[in-house]
Amino acid sequence: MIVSLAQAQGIGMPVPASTYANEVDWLWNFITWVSLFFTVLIMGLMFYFVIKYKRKHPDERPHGMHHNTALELGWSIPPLLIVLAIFVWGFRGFLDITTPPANSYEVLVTSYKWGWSFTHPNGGSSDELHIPADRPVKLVLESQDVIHSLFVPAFRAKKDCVPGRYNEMWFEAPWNPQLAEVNQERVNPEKAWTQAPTMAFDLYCAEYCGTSHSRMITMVYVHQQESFEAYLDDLANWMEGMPPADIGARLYQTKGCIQCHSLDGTSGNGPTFRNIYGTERVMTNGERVVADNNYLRQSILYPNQTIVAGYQPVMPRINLNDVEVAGLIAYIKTLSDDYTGDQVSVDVDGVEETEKTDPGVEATTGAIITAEQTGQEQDNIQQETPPDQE
Amino acid sequence: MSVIPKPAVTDIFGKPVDEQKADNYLTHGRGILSWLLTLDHKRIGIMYMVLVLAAFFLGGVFAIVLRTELITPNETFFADATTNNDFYNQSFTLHGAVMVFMFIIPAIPAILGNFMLPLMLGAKDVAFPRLNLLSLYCYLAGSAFFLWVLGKGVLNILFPTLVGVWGGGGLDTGWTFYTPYSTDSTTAVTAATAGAFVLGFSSILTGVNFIASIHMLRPKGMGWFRMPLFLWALYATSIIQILATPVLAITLLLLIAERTLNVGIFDPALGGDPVLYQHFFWFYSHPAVYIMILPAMGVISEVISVFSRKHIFGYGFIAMSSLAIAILGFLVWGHHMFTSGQSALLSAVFSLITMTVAIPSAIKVFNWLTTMYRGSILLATPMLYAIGFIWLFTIGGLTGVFLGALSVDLHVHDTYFVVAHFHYVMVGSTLFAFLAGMHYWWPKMFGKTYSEKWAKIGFWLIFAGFNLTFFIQFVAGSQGMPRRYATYPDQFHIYHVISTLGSYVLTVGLFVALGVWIHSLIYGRQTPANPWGANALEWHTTSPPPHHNFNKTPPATDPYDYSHWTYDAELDGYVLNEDNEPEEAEAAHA
Amino acid sequence: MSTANADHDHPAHLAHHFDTVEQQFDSAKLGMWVFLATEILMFGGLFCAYAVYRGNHPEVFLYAHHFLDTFWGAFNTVVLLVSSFTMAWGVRAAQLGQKNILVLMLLLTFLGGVGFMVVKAVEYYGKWEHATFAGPWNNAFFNEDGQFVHPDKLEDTVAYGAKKMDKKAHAVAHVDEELGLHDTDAERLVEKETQEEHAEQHEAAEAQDAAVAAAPGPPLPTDHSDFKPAHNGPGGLSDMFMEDGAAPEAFVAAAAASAAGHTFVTWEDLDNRQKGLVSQFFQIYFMMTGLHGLHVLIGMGLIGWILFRAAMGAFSPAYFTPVDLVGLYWHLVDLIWIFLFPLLYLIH
Amino acid sequence: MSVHFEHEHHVSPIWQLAAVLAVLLILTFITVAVTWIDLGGLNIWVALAVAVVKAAFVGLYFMHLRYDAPFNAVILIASLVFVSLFIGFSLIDTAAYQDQFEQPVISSDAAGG
Repeated sequence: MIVSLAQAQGIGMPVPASTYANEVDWLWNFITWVSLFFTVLIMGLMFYFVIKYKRKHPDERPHGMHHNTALELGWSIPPLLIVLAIFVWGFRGFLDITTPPANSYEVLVTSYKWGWSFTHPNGGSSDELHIPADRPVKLVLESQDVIHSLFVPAFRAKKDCVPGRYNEMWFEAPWNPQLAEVNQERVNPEKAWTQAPTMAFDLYCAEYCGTSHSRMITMVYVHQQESFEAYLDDLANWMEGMPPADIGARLYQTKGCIQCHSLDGTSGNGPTFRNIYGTERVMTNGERVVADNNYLRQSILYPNQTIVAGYQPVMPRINLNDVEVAGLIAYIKTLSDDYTGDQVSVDVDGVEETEKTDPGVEATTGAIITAEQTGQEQDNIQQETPPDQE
Repeated sequence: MSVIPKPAVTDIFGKPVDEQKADNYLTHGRGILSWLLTLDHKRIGIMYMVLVLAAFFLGGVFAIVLRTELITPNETFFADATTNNDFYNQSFTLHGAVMVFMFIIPAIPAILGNFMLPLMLGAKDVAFPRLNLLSLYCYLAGSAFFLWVLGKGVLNILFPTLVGVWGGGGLDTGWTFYTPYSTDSTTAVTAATAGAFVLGFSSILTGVNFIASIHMLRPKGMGWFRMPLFLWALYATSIIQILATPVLAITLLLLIAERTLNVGIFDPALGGDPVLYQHFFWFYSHPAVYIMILPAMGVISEVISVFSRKHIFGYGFIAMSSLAIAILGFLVWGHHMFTSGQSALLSAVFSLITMTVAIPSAIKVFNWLTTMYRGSILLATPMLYAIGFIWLFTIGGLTGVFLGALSVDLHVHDTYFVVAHFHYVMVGSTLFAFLAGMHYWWPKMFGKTYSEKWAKIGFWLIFAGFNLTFFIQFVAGSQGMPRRYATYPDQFHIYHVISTLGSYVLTVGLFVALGVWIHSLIYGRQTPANPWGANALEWHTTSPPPHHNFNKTPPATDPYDYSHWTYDAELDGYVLNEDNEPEEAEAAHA
Repeated sequence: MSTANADHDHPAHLAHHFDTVEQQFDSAKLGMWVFLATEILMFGGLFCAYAVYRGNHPEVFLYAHHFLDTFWGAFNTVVLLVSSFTMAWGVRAAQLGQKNILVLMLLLTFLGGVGFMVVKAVEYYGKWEHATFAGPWNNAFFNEDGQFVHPDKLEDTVAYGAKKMDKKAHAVAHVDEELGLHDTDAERLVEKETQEEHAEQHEAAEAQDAAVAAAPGPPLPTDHSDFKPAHNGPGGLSDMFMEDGAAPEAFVAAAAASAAGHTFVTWEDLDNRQKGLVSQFFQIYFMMTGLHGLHVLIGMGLIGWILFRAAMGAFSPAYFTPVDLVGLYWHLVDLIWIFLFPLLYLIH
Repeated sequence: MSVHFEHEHHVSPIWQLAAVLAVLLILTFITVAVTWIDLGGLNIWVALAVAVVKAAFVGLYFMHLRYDAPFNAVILIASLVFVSLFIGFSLIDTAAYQDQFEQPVISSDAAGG
């Protein structure tokens, strides 16, 4: 029976998809059966007594024992032993779940209101978690603002992302062909890895974190080794040869901008991106600023320095390099109704001479890099260069 | 409806009390001030009842709002996602905060405890009547803070420009006020925490009063082990109230300081530790769960024994298990933090102690069952609620074992499994015990009968509605549905639809119960002194009790010995055999 | 049971629900002790916060506690101990019915409370002067001479921090420097606050800060790194009781002595992150002493009340419950200070 | 009644109160003096031990616990036990994850390569 239980999926739980999920499910089922036994016992006795000993006359004087120590011990000690056993199994499972193996593949998880960023050792990052199958994966969790919690039900794995501190979790997803399928939505004929089957699981934020807590959902994709490596290459090099506006369009999706900044003119937690380029913005302090390249760059890199009137300073800082910032600015430009499509690259020197409107705001001393330069910047894509030191 | 002649007030021997002496606490003193300034524990209990039931209504409104929001997987009320989600977040936060701080913690101790504790002791009042009144006003003041928070929130929605005038309203932190979210929230967190702080004082004062009363006011002949078990439960509750609530007070004070004074104890940017807040909070709030459940267990011990007409089984074990739960309850707070990165050693200790708390709870359930064994069971409304309690508490308690087991908890923590679990314990158990107690002591409190038929209909609606609402949430939680989600993936839709429909049934049932009470107050007939044949001292006086509780202090006897009471069909109640209690009989005739 | 009451021998102060005076007295005392337990738990929370913060940042506490004056801390300890003694004597006098002694002792106790609060007020005022006050008023600025400078006089100095700068941004900036991430929010705030003529100075200062943070070895000296705590700045309390000496030079000497064995943390020993956290010591200090001071004030109010009643002759050997209870409360306030004093003033 | 009453309560002699005060003052001096010598990590424990002794004197004599109903002392001790429990558990936990604060993270290493 124990053997069969160990293979079983937890009653009412999703299909287990990590190495330790079976251990959890085994204990889960054990507790379920024990609970069921006691529930049936208690309910059964109760209903039996209610029917059998129904009051027939209001003056009945039933007599019986008032106490019996042997009986008390009899129904205290067996449950105590059962719960102690449950504790021991639970603790052993807990140690397995909380102790990452030494050779784990590491991913840095940055959580923020309201999204995820998964950074791989090669520097590439994404808002979805892609991991290799049959290999322990260790996640190092950090939070930029409040407490979040990374939860993958299929893995039975959950850990809080606590600001100011690095928590760790790990899991290993064995390859299960029955769960794997090709994600048709992302198939790209030029990229072989998009046509390989993956196992896809939901990933939730489980610790309440504010307005869009319930939208802080993403996916875990488990790849076989080959397609995972292809994915990693693509992740690190996807910007190569891409026009900045396209880079920005993709970053808009993957860096979480989409959570708060709409494209259709409606305002969310942040202002819409539609038609903001070149328009005058009113700040909370009454200052009026034209949304030029400098303003946008500053607002992206130092989001809470100046706030447009009517909004809260809630935007997290997002790690972006200069290429990425330039891409986002280029993308925002395309969202203006009067965008003509003739400007592809942003040249910072020209901008500074022609569009600098507010000398008081020294937005940047660094250069915004033109699209032509992007290729040379690929090597240190994740290494941020502080603008002040240039 | 035919006019029934008003039956006379009768004493414990079934003899009519003459009109001159029939003065009761309700008619003793007239005018609003005789209520507002009263030191009478019974009147304070009644005022608590009105206020706490109003709070229950308020919390219930939020419950319906949030369940209705969840009837669709996407935004239900407002097209704009931000508005909609904020609205939902504020609803569940206020639902939790109002229900926990304003309803369920004071429900049984402040209403039934206040009313019954001195009566059960054969005393004239609690030890410190003035503190008792102060506690009521603390409750009122704390509640006023929450109404302010709520009013601000509503007005801000109606007139958005007001936000610029007086800042954010409402509350969106969850009732747990976790930092750093609560530190940065723009809603009225400071006012809400101040409210909870003041409500804490109300709770502390009640605890101080009960401990001193039980220690000092027990009559001769009532040793510690001859007290009714409800008093043991209240005593254990009071220990928690005085030892845990001050920590909540300082926690909230530190949180207010974080928001206003740049104190950084819980703020990682200032070298603090947000997880420390969770230690602080749960050091109070886990024992607070036992503040809710222990008095409930006390009520059930009384009701089960009386309606089985049989001496409670295992008195000593039930009494001591209350104390054991109170003490052990302080040592398990860390089981709320298994996923926070808490040290593995500490997690193991907390898990182990959590497991052991299951044992005193199991002892109580088995003792209640054994009390019913070979009893004479009458399925009156209070007994129905008590049986419902055992049912729901068994489920709530056993699902607690899932949550206490470390590896399993990692999966179900912060999912609907937890939501279902604590609703089974808090609502299923405490609310049912509260309703059991209300129906059990109603004739004593108001001297009026209520409609058994409609009260039972109310019970079945509440019971069915409750299980419909919450049992399905266990399944949703095992599937991985995280809690506090305004929107959710489609695969959870069916669970939420069932749950929401169940909550409507539950609501209808609660209104039926309320209707029964209101009907009873208006049309109810005079009840005898002891309609159920119970023997605790509160039944040794007229219904409702006189201003000074007892015209003559009754001698303390075994509260679970029912052999001296005989059924009187004319009164539809029990009368004391004069032969068996010559002393009391003599006193009554004097 | 209640046979005797209401008829005869029923003292006026015996409430109707008690049978005897003893029962009432014991109930009141029990209730008071239970209440004191809640006070202990409440302060326990603060002590826990203190312990955890100090455990996490011991250097910050070691450094910052030098801004508290041990002499006045000890002085206040003695004041409270003596007032506890007079209170205990007052209870004795009440028990024995010595009305005049009771009034005198209560008066002395009350004056003890006044003395304690006056010293506290002077200490708080010193913190205010040095901009190390509670809350948003805690904004420590240092000039080249290592003296605190009030924010109002900031124009004349090169500030280490920034005028009215958000403490959080400040601390976060330093974290980032530690990690080599270089967020410049804080610097930018500085830029916005100060005018263009200061810009060059600031850039120089920032560059130096950055250099300090980036340097792998010991921090490079900067223009503000020779800061020393000033016990005796303007508005300071005493320069005769401090074992650390009256002047920054003496402090340096003490620091040198510390190299021989004493644990002594100076400004230079703190990294940028820790410097940003120094203000937290004061926040905790004000939380703890503030709540304690509030209790002293409440205790003084209660003593004033029973002093009035005692003068009216309300107490007798048969009825002195309020004196006894207020005494218990006052002793508890004393007890808490007994722990606060070494934890805040005597950090070693 | 009042005659009976006086026997119920302990009246502290003045010499006893004065002696306790003297002890408390001496202990205050000791606790300050101890900071003049360096005992390493021991200093805080010495300071706390002295504080506990002082507190015990205040409790036993000024607050009459020595002569009072024992239950009052039980209340005091219980509250102290729960405070130490609270502080102890919290410290055990926060001390256990000290090394997780402000750690360099993998991405910065990886990005450098």
